[in-house]
Amino acid sequence: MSIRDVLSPFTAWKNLFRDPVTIADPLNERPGAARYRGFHKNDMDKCIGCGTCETICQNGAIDMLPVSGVPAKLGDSGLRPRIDYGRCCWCALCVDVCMTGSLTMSNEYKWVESNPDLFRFTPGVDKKHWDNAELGYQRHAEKHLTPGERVEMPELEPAARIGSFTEIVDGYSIEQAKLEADRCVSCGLCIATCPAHMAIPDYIKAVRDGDYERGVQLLYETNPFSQVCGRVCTHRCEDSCAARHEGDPIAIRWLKRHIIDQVPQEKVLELIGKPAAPTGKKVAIIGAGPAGLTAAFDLARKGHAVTVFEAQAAAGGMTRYGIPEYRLPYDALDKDIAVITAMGVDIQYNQRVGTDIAMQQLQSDYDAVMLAIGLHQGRSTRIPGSDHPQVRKAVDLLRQITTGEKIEAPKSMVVIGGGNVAMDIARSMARLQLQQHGEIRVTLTALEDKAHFLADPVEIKESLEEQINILDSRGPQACVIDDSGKLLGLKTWKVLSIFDAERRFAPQYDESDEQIHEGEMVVEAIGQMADVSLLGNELTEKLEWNRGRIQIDSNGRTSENWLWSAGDCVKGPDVINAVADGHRVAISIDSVFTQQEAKS
Amino acid sequence: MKEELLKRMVKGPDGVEFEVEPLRDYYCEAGPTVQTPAYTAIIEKLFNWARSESIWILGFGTGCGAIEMRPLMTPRFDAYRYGIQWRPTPRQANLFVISGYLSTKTLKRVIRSYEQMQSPKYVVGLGSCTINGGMYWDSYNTIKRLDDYLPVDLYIAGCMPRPEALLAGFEDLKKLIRAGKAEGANQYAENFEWYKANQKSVIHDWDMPDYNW
Amino acid sequence: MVMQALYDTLKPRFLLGEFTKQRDDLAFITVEAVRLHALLRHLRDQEGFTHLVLLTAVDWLEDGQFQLTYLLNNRAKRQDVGLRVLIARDNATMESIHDLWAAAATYQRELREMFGIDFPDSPRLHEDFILEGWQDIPPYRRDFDTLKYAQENYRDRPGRETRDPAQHMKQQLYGED
Amino acid sequence: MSEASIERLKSKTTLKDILEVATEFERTARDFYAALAPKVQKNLRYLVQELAEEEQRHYDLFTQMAERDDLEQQLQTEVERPVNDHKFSDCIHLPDLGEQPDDQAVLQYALKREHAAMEQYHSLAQSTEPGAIHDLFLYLANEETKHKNELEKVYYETVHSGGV
Amino acid sequence: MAYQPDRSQYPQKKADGTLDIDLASGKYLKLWQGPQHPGITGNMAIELTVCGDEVVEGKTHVGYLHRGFEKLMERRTFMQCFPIVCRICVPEPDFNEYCYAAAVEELAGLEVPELAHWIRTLILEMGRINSYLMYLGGQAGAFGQGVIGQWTTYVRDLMLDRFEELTGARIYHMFIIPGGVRDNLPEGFAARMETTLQEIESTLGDVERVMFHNAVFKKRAVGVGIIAPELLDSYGITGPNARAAGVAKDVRKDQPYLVYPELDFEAVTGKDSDIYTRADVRRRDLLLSIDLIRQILVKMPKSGAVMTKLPNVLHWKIPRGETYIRGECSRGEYGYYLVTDGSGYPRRVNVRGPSYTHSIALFERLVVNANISDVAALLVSLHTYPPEIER
Repeated sequence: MSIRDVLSPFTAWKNLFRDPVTIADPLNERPGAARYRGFHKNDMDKCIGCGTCETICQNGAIDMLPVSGVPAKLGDSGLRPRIDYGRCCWCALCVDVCMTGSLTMSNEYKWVESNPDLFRFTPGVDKKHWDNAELGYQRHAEKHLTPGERVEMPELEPAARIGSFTEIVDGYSIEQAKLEADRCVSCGLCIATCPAHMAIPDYIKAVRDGDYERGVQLLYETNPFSQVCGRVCTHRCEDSCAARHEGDPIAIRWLKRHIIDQVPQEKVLELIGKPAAPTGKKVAIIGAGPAGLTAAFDLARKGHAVTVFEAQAAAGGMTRYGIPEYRLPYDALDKDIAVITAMGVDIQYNQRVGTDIAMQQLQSDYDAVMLAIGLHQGRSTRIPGSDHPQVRKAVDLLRQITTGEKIEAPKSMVVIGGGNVAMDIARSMARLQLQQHGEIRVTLTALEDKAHFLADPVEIKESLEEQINILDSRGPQACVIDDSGKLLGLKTWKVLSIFDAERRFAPQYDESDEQIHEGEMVVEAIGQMADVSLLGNELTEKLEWNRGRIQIDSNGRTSENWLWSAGDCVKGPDVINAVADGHRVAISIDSVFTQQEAKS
Repeated sequence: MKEELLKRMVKGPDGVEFEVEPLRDYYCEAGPTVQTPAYTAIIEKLFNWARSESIWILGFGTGCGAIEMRPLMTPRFDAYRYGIQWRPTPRQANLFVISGYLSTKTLKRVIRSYEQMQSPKYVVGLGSCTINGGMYWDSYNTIKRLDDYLPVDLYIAGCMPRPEALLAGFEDLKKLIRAGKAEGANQYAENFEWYKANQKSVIHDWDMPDYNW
Repeated sequence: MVMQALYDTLKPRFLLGEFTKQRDDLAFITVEAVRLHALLRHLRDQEGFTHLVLLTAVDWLEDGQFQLTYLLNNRAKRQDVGLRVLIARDNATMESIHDLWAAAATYQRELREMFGIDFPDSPRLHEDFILEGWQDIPPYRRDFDTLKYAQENYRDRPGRETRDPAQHMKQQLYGED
Repeated sequence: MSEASIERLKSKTTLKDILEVATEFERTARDFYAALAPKVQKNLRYLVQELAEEEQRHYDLFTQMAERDDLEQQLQTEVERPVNDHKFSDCIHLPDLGEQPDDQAVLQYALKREHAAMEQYHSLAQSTEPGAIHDLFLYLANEETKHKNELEKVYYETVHSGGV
Repeated sequence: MAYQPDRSQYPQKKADGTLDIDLASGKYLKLWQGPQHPGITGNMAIELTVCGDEVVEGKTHVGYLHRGFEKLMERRTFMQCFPIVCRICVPEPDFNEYCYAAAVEELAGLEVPELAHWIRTLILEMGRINSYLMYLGGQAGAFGQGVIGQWTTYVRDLMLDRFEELTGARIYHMFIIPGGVRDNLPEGFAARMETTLQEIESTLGDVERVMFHNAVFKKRAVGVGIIAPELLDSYGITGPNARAAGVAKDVRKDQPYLVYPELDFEAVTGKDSDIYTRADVRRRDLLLSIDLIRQILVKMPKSGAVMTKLPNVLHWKIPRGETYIRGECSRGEYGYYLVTDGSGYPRRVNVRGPSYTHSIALFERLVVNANISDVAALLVSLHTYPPEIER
């Protein structure tokens, strides 16, 4: 201790001559920093109500509630997060995990209330003065709390697949499937979009848990066509997937396939269990496609005797006769059908109703009849020359390929159409061309521009890989035939625009941009229709119709109380819709039976 | 119950033995009473103005939020210029800032401190924890709603609220006081039984008198 | 490597159990309760593990066991070793080590209060430590449900409700199905 | 429609004549669809019935038009015969769609008719001076265009559904 | 002249080793400090038994801030635990974030980008500065020197401004997230940090002149509260408390983590192990932190990833395992013991805060025979934060 220790403290006096450090107006002069995690904001237009913010909140601070003016719609639950500031800790995990980036934070931080109940508020709905704050916390671009990239599906290389009808897609390995399933946030937005309302988040969880048996049980609750839908479902659920906003949607379809791939057929049968005791009721189903067989499966499990009349030699409908083997191998389809027949469903093959057996007879012999005949007639453009014998319809050709009929592949050909059927026939014929001629010369012309193709993007990508020459925005005008009557190709005009303001078809052509695409064969793949001639004139007149299709109620029942109808023939083409319809019809028929029992 | 709180015989310095029963002998068991304005409206207004301009905070940082009171006591934010200061003892304080979560163990001390404060007195709850449990909503050891146990005049949102937010809260409290709406102490007296029952339902070792000012 | 060598040396003498290398400078060794005290003394006095980093417990409810973890640090060699001792969960009792490290008494007091593990002869073991007036089972035990306790003892602010997006969409979009 | 009325359209013509021919155009179409409706399968009947209704609407429109006072003085105005009115007049011929035409055939026929009518009125509008008559033709052209567009959409939606 | 107390009146020890204190004898008085803050130590209580103005026995009472973190974490997913851990220590929360994140990353097998390591180190050193500034104010305050606290709290607030612009919050930063850190440094951060560091250095100069070269402070702090070096191991003493006793215990040097191997520094030590030396070690350690921050800002990469790819955190499962992660916080060794069982939730988390041993076993030993007026200063000199004791 020295004299210095006595004097040194007095240096503090120098602060007398210093400017004060006090903030003059701390209430207004201190905005939060640019990254400040202040009060929440929510962009109502971007929010999809997936509730992931609620899931991650460790404080249970977030509730998902409906708000007026935001109806539920596909891909948007209509719910919006309400935050309890009696729970929040401003950690911003909700902002980080937000699938759409709608939830952010302002840099505002002052909020005083006497009434504590006012601290529950719905950002974006309850107007706050910080709603338009420019500064505040936003998610860092790199930071993803859920992985955005889909696990690539392993598939055959174009060179390896192109010469044969071997299935292209390998299916996920267990590790790959787990990784893909891990990406799911289990919000359940997809369920409403799936026509069959499959328990998608639950079966994806089964994949995560490796509990494939539970997965199979969940699949069969809503869909007996797991092999089929696991491969060729139109997977519109993936359009509603919350992960879509963050990156790729979850590969829901592939995960479904993965589940069914993991469980042996005998185990599947064991998991489904035996059908109920016979009820004595008889049901006739016309058409062994997805709709008919789904209903057959459901009804058979309830103990009803089901007979399915199928015009072709094998079951599956369009899934067999329309979808090429490289997308859906026949043995996979056979597995699904085997489970259905194992429930006691009797399928009568090569029985064409209307020809081999009359509708009236079905009406009198069975307690209920279901019509699920699909769309097996191809539409024609009816442009000049379209009646030439080398102008063919895609569905007819595909059917021939399936039945194994010998098809002389033309050396060059043109396909009209931009849907999946067009891709199917183009790729199938390309395979035949390669087998028969050693080279591929297939031109595909579509009305739509590439952005609006009806076909699945993957189909387009794979078609291009398989050397299909895809020309978009071409309107077919005539099939060109030379004087000797030989088909030379297809004449098209450039399509300037395809849709009107209401997004309805209204093609505008540029007649000056005319092309002739060379082809010994022209295949029309522009659309299909149902062949309802089996109904006969009398029944056709009796039935109520709705714009060309049999009129049905929400349960699939027609105006005739003994007849139900479902699937493509009443709803248009879509396998998962057909399955959903099949369920509805089965429930309806069964409840009618129950009512009949109750009365008698 | 702690040994020193038990009824026992004590020998005084003069050698005389006598019995003490601390809980009865050392505390007053009379409950709080409602204070009605005893003056004319204009005087009451003047008093309220005076009260609002002398907010004396009990220096008892009950939880995390206390750390943001320190900047207020120091030059940068300098709450003293607003008539706000911190006091070391409840007897000199009229505002209790509950700075966040309250463990049941602290709640017991908070109740004692609050009851020792002189009326009119005010309570401000800081942050989520005082409103609805905050991030300790599922904890076995913290209360979830401060207003179950003490009358709360104001809440300030945040976890934790910044010094500026606290100042905003104190400014709002002044307005309440001036408007004659900060009636927490009277509310406590009026609903004393209810508060006491709530307090006792979570403080399992209640070893103090019901009211001990 | 160093840790493995130490383990190999001590294994026969203290009948050591499983060895788990976590990092180059951290390994865990399972040891029987009766040999713990001697092993600790040996590690402290002979092997340079003079610093008791922590003493805590893990409740393996499913196995009916508590795992006591004694974490020791050898500053000179930059090594940590964690000793795992598994004891029965029922009437859990363990020898006290406050004679080796004075600070251990505090850890043991906490373990007694939060897990209900008894350490006979440990100073002030039965005084309240963190909790006050606690009447339920020790809260760190796995079978103590803190949320349930909180809901039974405290009241949440009313006015909260939530909807499941999938259920809500079902009700709004296809409920009649 | 009589040979004479077609003849009348061939050269310069009056507004009155044009309206008469147009009215006739709509009437024959209406009658044609009305007669066709019971013949087609029940599932397609809605399409033919809708076409008949639409033509009826147009027919009513023209009838009302001819009775309008403000047009009366102008009905005799001479109007240049449009260049492509042969297409229009062609359409007055009734087609042979067979006993049971399908939806595509009916739609194709209807489209062709509406297209011709649209072009006819457009040409007429172009060849008249701005004024009430010009506006009238524009109005008619617009009506037919709307109908044609609507039919086109129905056509594409029915035929070019694109497949699965 | 040294103080020579008359200890003839002292209590005898009973057979079980406890003191035979008969309160009824009138010789002893029970005196409680706390749980209102005694000094800057946070909510804890000291139950003193005094004889005259001398303490014969002291017992530390904790638990006033107990929220049951270790229990709550067992029912939160690995990511949900991230926001709550920082609450375990208010003045220096970042060590919780770092230790927890590092433990999770180790057991989950995640590699953190290099830039994140630098930013983590930067944040930890910034937090250390804040913690020491609070301590200095508290240590001076315990001896009645209120002005030091006024100064240090002001410059601490300047550092909070830097925290705010970097992390988006003042106190609970929630920035060191499992997988990395939340963001890179904002534009112009280094320059503003330099200004702040200079302000702090200038204030520390004032503190040195007014607090350390101060006859009153020296009279009160020199030779008081000596921790004998041989106590270190028995009482689990780490950090400045150990370094002031001449043992260079510093995890940053002993078992380096983050980017400390790339920084140039030596552990700060003292000799005398009294209150004064401990305060001085902390002051010099504070200066070291300022130097380290300068080194970091120069040496760190300027761009790069700050987060590694995480699995979906909503159902993130970590295989069975256990680990211990430690770091050198302003009070000593801070550590997280994490046990996982393959589920989506931690099986057990144990937080080792240095205050645990310092404020209970050690303090209860040091306080015996202390003068009542020195008790608060003694406790402050151990630099304890109660929430890390009871969690």
